[in-house]
Amino acid sequence: MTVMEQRGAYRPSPPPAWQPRTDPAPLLPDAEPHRVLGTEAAAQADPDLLRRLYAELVRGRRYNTQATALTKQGRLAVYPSSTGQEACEVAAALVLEERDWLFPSYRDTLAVVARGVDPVEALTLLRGDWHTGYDPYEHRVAPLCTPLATQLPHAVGLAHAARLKGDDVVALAMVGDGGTSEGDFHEALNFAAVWQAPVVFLVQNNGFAISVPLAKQTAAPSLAHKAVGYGMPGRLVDGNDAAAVHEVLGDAVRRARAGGGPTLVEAVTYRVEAHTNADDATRYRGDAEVETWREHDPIRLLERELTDRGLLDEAGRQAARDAAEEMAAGLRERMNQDPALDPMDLFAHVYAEDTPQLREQRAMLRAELEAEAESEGERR
Amino acid sequence: MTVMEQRGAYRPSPPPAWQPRTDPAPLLPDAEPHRVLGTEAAAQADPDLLRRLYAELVRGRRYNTQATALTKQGRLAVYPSSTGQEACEVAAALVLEERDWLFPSYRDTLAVVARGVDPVEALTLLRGDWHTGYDPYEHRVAPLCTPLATQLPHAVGLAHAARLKGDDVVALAMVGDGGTSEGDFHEALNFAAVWQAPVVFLVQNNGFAISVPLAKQTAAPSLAHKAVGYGMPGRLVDGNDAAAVHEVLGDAVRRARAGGGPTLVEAVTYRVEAHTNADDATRYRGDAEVETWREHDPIRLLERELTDRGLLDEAGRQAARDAAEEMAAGLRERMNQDPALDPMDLFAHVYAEDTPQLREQRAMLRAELEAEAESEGERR
Amino acid sequence: MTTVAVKPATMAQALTRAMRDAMAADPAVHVMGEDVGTLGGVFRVTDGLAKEFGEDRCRDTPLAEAGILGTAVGMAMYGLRPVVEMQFDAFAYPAFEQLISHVSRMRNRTRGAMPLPLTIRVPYGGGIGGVEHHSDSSEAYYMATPGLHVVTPATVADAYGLLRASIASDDPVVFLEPKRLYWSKDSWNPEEPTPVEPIGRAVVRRSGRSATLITYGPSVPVCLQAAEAARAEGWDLEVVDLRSLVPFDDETVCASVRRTGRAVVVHESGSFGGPGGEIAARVTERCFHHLEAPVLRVAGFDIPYPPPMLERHHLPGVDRILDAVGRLQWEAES
Amino acid sequence: MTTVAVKPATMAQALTRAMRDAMAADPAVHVMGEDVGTLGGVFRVTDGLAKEFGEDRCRDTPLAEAGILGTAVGMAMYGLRPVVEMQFDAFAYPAFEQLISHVSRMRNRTRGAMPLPLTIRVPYGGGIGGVEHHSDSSEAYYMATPGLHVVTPATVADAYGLLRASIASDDPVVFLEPKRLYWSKDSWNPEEPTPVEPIGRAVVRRSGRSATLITYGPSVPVCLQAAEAARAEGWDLEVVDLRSLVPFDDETVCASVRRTGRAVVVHESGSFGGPGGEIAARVTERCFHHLEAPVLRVAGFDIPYPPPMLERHHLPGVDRILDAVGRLQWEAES
Ligand SMILES: Cc1ncc(C[n+]2csc(CCOP(=O)(O)OP(=O)(O)O)c2C)c(N)n1
Ligand SMILES: Cc1ncc(C[n+]2csc(CCOP(=O)(O)OP(=O)(O)O)c2C)c(N)n1
Ligand SMILES: [Mg+2]
Ligand SMILES: [Mg+2]
Repeated sequence: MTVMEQRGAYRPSPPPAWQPRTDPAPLLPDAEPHRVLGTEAAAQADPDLLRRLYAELVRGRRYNTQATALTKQGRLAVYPSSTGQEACEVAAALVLEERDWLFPSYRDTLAVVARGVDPVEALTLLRGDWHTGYDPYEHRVAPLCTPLATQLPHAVGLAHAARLKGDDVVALAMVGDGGTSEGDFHEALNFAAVWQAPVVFLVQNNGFAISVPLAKQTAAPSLAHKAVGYGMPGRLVDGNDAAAVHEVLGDAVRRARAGGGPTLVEAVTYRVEAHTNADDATRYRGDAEVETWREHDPIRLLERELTDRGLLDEAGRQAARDAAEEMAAGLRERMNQDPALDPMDLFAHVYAEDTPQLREQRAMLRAELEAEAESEGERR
Repeated sequence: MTVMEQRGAYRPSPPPAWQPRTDPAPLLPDAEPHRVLGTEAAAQADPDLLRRLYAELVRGRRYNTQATALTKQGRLAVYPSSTGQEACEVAAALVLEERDWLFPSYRDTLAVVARGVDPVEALTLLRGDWHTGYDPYEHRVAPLCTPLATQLPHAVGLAHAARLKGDDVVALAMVGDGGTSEGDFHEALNFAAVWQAPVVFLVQNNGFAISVPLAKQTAAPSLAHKAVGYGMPGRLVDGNDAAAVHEVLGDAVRRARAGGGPTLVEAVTYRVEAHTNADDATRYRGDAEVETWREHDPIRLLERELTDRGLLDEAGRQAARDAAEEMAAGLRERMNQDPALDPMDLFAHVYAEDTPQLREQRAMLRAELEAEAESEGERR
Repeated sequence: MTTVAVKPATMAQALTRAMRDAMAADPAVHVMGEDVGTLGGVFRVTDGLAKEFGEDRCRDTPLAEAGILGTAVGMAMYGLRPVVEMQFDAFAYPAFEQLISHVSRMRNRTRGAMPLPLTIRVPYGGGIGGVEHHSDSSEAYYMATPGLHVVTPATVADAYGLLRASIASDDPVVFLEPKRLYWSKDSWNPEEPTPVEPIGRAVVRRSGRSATLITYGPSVPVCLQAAEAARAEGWDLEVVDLRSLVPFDDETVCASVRRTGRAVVVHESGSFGGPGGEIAARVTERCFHHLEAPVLRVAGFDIPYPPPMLERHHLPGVDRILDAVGRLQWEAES
Repeated sequence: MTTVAVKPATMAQALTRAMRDAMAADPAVHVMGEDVGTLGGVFRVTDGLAKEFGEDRCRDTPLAEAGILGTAVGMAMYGLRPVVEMQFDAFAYPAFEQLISHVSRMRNRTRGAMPLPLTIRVPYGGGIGGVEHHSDSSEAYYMATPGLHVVTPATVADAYGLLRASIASDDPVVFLEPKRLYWSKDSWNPEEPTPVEPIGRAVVRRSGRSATLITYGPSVPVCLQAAEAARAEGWDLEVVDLRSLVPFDDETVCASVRRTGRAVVVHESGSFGGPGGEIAARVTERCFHHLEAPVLRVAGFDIPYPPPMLERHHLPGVDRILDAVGRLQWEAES
């Protein structure tokens, strides 16, 4: 007779309130990032989708190089390039319906443009004539967000509000690997899970937060493993495989729309360029690492797949390049024009109505500008 | 020949930077909270430890009821009772070495007292004559922390500093289930894991954050499941089983001390009393739930184990009760004395040295107090 | 006008009523925060709202202030009018980044396309015997953040009127509730609520000719008491209740100071870098030649808020106000 | 005294040198923040420190400002002297709760038992063409928080001296670095660093008799320029560089204003609720009968910091300062 058996009534029972509410197993990501291109799964992928992704990737790459060129010409104050990350940027935009919302981070102008926002308006922030250059309601794209991870709770709140109103709207929010360390990331994911809000969180793990490599950012098996701690599924995907990213995000969006709650997607990718044009990446990483990633370039992967399957020939490639060049030319031309500036705009949108204090300051600036104009007039 | 085989060189390879650095499996908590009392494992437990835990639990319970009584007598401004949670409070204190540090949350005066801090000093905050009533360096107990989860990064920083200095000091930080929702919880755990700091995080999941039940706080399978997202082990323990809590915390402390990094421990317990004496728990929960937990009372569980094993008889029980009564009587007596107050202390510790501004304000208060004393003198 | 028997009501009740009426009038109004639902808030200010309007309209959130304010921003983006409760002044600090970087700027950032009609209720100030972190006066932080309105009632009627106005505002409002006035009573008829006050108008609570006490929130009753006590010294004090720190009612304040020629600003918040500096400076800029003495300040000391047993020495009381009035260079006049 | 050839150095270099010397002198000094290690900081102010002192002494942290400051608190508890870098002013906001609820109060909470010798470096202010959230002037928040010192250099030599003093201080110091002066040069010899300045002393940068410009940080050079330009108008302006906002050097400031009888406070931060209100109010309290005119303020507008292409209209410049000087009621004198 064991000790236990002797004890009669005294049997350990779980603490009464102990009810694991979620089975953790299905929430955990696979050990390897999900891939489609170059695998059996690619055969199932919709050829039209693949071609569309290809065209957008080529355009996206061209957009990145054009924007970087604009910084050299002094037409942009700064540009954080998403070169090498175009698969994530493009898939995030394409996976959404019209009525859905995109919450981009500061690096995601490409996703914003891919969603339909005018490229010049998308670059307004980085040109410096205003902050958000587009009307967020026109394409349902929240302002490009610079304070890292702070846009994530906004996405949760918006998705939650939509659900309360009975609209089947999904919000997709983008954040970097570095951004996952912020408290706002944690709070947003927790609220989303508790409220079962229709949100998809896309973490672009591009290996660096400016100079800080992932190993100094987290000790987790993967960033997707954070999901289980909130009670939502975590998914790991090869972020340079546009078809895979589109598929994983698509599943998450559908799940969210159907009332299944939020998903955390980690896309493993790489920031091929420096942090911004102002950064010197050689201070913290070697060329060799960058080179291994060029091998794994998102355009190259998709091009190979399409070519192998006979879905793309040289004419098709040329057509994509031509479209991209046309976009770039238009962008160049429009960005070379000086934006119209009115200093009085400083006061235009601080409040719905000026406070008496702002009225005084407005009058002061107006007087200054008039005096300036006058003295310039005199000089002429 | 499959599609894959036809493709020759084109084989999917994982994205180059993809190296899962931690095996997630050992980080995940068991499905059921760990228990010792009433199980086979109890036979292995050190009888002296069990008897010591028992004496401390009885004392701890008495301390809780005494402190609550002091609020009714107007001797404490407020008291958040840890009745029902004594196993966690006591084990957290007992598991540490002298050189270790305890980082208590506002509910944890009992742990502070169990660690050796004078009970009156530990209650200073709640009596209202000063904030922290004890010298944190005397027993290496950080100030009782009211802003939830904000003490967790302190524990990480302290443990990290100790390690940098070559001291084998461990920090144990306590937080509630509600506190795990705060951004500071997230940031602290992440820093701890990245730095491999010798910290143990003890979450007392007592089912409520004031009126908010766990289900509105998190959708996670358990709070311990959050650990994997930081790359540290998560452990789940029956928080009313003092032997189990002591064992799990002890393992975590040893692991931390040996350089193995941080651990997250979730102790499932229950707040039997209202949030504080000022709270009315009937507004948000029924008696039935409370009753099921009284069945699972930490003192009762341990008493039964000790009795069954012949380690405790009525004399022993009486001795524990007597010691507890003695502590309570002493506490009552000392708390019934008005604390010595000097209003000039307001300025004593704002800076190492008064600013000129504070010197002026100090002079003003001194003059006011003198005038007050004078006019009182006149009246007499 | 009907003459209904007017029963005394507390400020807390008036605030509850304001939310209730706002929720009834506009389905976009949503209340959220820690313990605001089932419990009705730790001060019971949201009592009954979850019951009447359902959990979706009055929601207990997880315990995370940045998350609360951040999700409220998202809800406002989608057309709701969230009313957020911060449980205590000091527990609003974790939400500062959301407040400063987003709430205060969203309209501006988006050229007016994305206004945020958000009300953030913050119980503030001391005098309730609270332990540390429960009695801060944080209005200086909010005042220094362009894009926010900062409003604080001192009477039961204003509590209703100003909260309705704040919820109706298309701009974010930090609504500061003086904790120690929650249970102050006034003959205010909840069945016939006072009109919604426009934000930005100060009010003269007591007329006087000798000097002006400029104050707000929890210090208004103290100033009124001081004005009564001052009669014994031969001073007839005017008391101006600002009601709104942003926008600031220069007109009412300066009209009073020009009349009296002397002024003292009174608040609980610390003096250095506190609201009083701004107020004294702007009054002086505008009324310099009317001033017989510098505008003085009676405020909390420049120290962390003290423990309950010492708070009475910190808080500006009648004596300290009268001392300041006494320093307004009366000899200079004669 | 030796006469070494003095080469021009930038403020950024002086700051780096101050940290280097402090780290060499005291093994307790640890530098931490985002990108401060391998990269040397986005402004290169920590350049070379990780290399010289190792990663343990100059550490790249995860990207989480509350975590950075919160762990620094714990490190200070254990006897270290952390020097924390916040990457930009606006990115210090997530750390506000740690700053207000712990950093500023720990000494007070523990009756002096647990002081926190912490330096928090915050690059602040505009004029560098930064996009939103990169040009805030957040000093008003810090000034309103008792328990903190708030220090800001305007010259290369002060950058060194004041940072050394801040790191040596047993109290927490918010050390505000004017971004647009990082590359300002001065003949400062890094091999023979200027003495460590005590915190809390303002300095007269230019003597004058007509009026006093009270200023600090990025606005000091602008005020000196304005003083030069004012000569053409017949004004001889004195310029006081505060160097430390907390503690505030009433003595130096008031001595100057009593001499000149007129004053303008100049800063980039917004006017309403900004530092200027406090400064004007306290100067007026102390110098009322010496004042020929109210103390005026020239400050940033009360708006969110504007986009780069419009920032010049926001920042207080020479003309705006001279306009204010012109409003100092000169007729009243004659
Ligand atoms: C709250 C906050 N802290 C710091 C910064 C400064 N900063 C801008 S980008 C960046 C790195 C971001 O890294 P990650 O999140 O990985 O995004 P990535 O740049 O790789 O796209 C930092 C530290 C910021 N924008 N916001
Ligand atoms: C940052 C912060 N927000 C809010 C509060 C107010 N508050 C005090 S205790 C409490 C509930 C805490 O719940 P939990 O963390 O589960 O600890 P427990 O009370 O159950 O021990 C709240 C909301 C606080 N102290 N700090
Ligand atoms: Mg990154
Ligand atoms: Mg709890």
